[in-house]
Amino acid sequence: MWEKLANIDRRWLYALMIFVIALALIKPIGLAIVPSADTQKVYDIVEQLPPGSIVWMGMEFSAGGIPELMPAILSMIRQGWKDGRDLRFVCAGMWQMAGDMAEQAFSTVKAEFPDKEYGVDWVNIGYKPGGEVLLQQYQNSIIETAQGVDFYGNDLNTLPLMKEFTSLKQAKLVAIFCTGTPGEKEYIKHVTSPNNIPLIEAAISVSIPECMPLVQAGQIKGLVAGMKGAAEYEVLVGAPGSATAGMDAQSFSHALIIVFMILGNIGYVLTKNKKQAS
Amino acid sequence: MSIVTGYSFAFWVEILFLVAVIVMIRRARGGMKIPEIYKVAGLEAMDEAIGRCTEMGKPVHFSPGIGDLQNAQTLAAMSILGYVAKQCARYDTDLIATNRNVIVYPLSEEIVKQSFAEVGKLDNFKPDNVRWISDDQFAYATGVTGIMFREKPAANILVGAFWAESLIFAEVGSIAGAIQISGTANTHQIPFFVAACDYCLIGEELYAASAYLSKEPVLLASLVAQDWGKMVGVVLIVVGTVMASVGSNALGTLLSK
Amino acid sequence: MKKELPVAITLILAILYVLANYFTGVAFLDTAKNLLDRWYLIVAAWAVLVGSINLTQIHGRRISGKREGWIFSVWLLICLYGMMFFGIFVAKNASHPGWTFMYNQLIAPMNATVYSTIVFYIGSAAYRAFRVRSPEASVLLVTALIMMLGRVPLGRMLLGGHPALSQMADWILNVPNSAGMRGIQIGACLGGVATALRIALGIERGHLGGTGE
Amino acid sequence: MSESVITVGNWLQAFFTIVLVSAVFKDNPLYRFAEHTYVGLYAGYGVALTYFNYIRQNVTKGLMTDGEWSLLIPIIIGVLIYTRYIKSISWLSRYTICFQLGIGSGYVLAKDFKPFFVDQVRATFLPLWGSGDWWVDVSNWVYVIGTVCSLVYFLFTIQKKGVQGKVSLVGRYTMMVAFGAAFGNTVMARVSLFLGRMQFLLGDWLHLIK
Repeated sequence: MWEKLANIDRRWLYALMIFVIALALIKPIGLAIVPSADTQKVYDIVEQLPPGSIVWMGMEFSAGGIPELMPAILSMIRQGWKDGRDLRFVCAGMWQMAGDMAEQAFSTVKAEFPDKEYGVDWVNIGYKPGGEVLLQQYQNSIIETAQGVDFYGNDLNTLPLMKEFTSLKQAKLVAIFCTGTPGEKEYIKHVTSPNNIPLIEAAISVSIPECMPLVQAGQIKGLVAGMKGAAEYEVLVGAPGSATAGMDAQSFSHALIIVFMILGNIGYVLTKNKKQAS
Repeated sequence: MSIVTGYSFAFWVEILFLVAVIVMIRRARGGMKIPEIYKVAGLEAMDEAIGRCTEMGKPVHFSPGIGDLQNAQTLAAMSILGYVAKQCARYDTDLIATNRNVIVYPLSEEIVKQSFAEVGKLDNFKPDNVRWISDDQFAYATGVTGIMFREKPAANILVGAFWAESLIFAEVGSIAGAIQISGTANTHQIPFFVAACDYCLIGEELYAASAYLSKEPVLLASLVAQDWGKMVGVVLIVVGTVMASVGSNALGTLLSK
Repeated sequence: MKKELPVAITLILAILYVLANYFTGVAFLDTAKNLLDRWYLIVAAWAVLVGSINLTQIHGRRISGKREGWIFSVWLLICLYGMMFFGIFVAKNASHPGWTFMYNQLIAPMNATVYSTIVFYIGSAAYRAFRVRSPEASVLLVTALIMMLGRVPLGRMLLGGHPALSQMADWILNVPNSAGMRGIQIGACLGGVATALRIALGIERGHLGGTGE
Repeated sequence: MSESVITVGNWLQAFFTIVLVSAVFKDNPLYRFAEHTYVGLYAGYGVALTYFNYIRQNVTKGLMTDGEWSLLIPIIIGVLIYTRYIKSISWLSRYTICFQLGIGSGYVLAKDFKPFFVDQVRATFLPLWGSGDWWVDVSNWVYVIGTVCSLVYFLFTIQKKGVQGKVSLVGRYTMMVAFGAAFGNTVMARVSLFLGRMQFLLGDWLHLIK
């Protein structure tokens, strides 16, 4: 009997893992999520911007970063647009899928804010080749650097927002969403430190340890740390979404592994005692 | 001509260290007595694992990780491969060596072939057993998974630079019932090897392996120099910490010169 | 020509590379460094077919010997050469829609899926390995438990809203974990440097092999 | 992309996702099919991508347009690797390997020592008293002792007896704490990855979640 607990077929664990994760995604119960100081700072910074401010969004990631970063982007747009705060967003990126990511984010949130209009409330410049050199050039002229067109092929000169926003230096806030290099270090070096623009970031969990020194040094003003941070952000904005559901899945799967570890140890100890007794 | 700012201290200390290695190697060639080296459990088990494969008539699987030749761990893995190949050749056991990098693959083939030749068994060398699987990390992992499932090696030797695929290799190997010996200096992956393998060479033990296995005085001598390096590290830390505690950052400044 | 010259080349390149990285202000060394960095990649790029040739040899022999599963080998070679020729002669660049479809709908998701299967293996490894077998294994077990609980809302819930577990997890990660990893890192660095030196000096030379002589 | 292309793409993704995950339960012919597809496709993809980014660039831009003849040197060194298929001149392939080994070992010698030895040592210079916060002092003691002991653990030429044995035992335990912590900490990142795939299956493919 006890030997069994110490040697449960690993496939039970695997099957249960799929089951609990699917269940948590389909029917999230919303375990209490308490925002950490870093996420709260991101929320406060966005909250304190005067209505109508222009925010630069750097989409520095590819499809693999979606589960952890997309919820943070959605929350930020929602926060910027709710209660007539009317922040305006300009998105671009050094990563090839930057345009697709921005498109995915705005097409999702747009459904909740029918009066928001492309070209007036947001612009998606998309990916442009050139790496970190781009960040320098965007400060001289955005339209020239982007070779005149946005992600969809529209002439940038025809978009009202771009008439007002000609240089990256005019941004009131830079918000970036990163999975690696190029990412925060390039922005700090070329954009936010020289021009004294506040920088906030959402990063995947794996790169958090690397970001922490930059946060401590004040180079990053606020950090949404991985899926956990994204879930906290969703809670702050009052729109629980995939990260909140994801955190339930995280809790469940962690609990499942812990239960198996405990069962294994019970089995191990009892089997050992029995052997010693006999 | 000047040293890049912030690198002077590092440069001179490294030069001292390299000179120490060379001096020790020369003295070893001249017949100096080498102190006894402590037993590294994973290395002691290497022969046992290969022996088990021989008894069971099953192959050994060897992976040098996914790093390229700019990674010192790959270089260390190559010298361990030489030893494993020789043992396999001696006992007529098949050795499946899989690779990810297109430059590391011909190098591994060369080393395996050379080892078979050295023990006079070149005819037993099977070119099909040194394989390039894929340069994509996870395609490589699926390929190794397939080998574990279908060719059922009784020993799984994973030494070199590993990233996230480490746990796939080690768990699939454990499911296949292989004795597993792993080793890496990628600190983020050591925990998974420690948990999932029978033996794990931690960090520097990986580099000590070729010396330990070959018992060649020249290689053992360089371990002696490495020990001096670590002692210097310990002394620096102790002095630097005491100085920091009394409020002086002089040593820290020196190190960042 | 056969052995000594390659060893000499290895040593010269290594020395040049070290000097170019440590010293500044010499135009020749700067040029050399940039050139060598670039050449390293170009050399590897032109050797790229070695992998496909090996796959073709191994799977070709499986097919001609009609070995078990040879039909899979046929399929692998179709995929390999199909993708290669499609890329080079039809798509001609990485922005071709057919090419991006193959990447986004097949290769990238397969990569992500295999990567994600680690979640299962991390679970079964934890179950199997983290037992109170020895004091050492118990230490592993306890720290892993604290970490896993401290990282998710569950840990806070278990303590009735108190953040002790998550604080403990942060401390373990930043102090003992970081200290242990640093000790390993310092030792491994010395080992790596010494290994590189032996290779550069030609003391370890298994790679020179015996073929062709 | 048209609707039908997206649908085909989603079904292909779903198929391969399920099949590749199935291997964790048991090897099966479908997994074997997926494995060979993945390996085959990626090999072809890698060659074509290298062709786009290097081989074609080197020839059309580097050699023909810019007349940068020095490029011939790495090209020839790279191509020499193929001599390994011709027995009489196979020794020439050593030049490719030795070239890569030269730069590779040079890279380790030039780039590893400062960040992984000197900087790590320097970052351990932590004040052991007088910070004003007793908890910070305790943490610094733990940090310094942990680092020193795990370093001592790796001394190869001194037998682990007496004081040295005790010190390296402390080192060994510090490392075990480190491993347990790193292991537990990674679970979250790995679950996130699988969540991504599940969100695809349940959302984009089956439309069970938003």
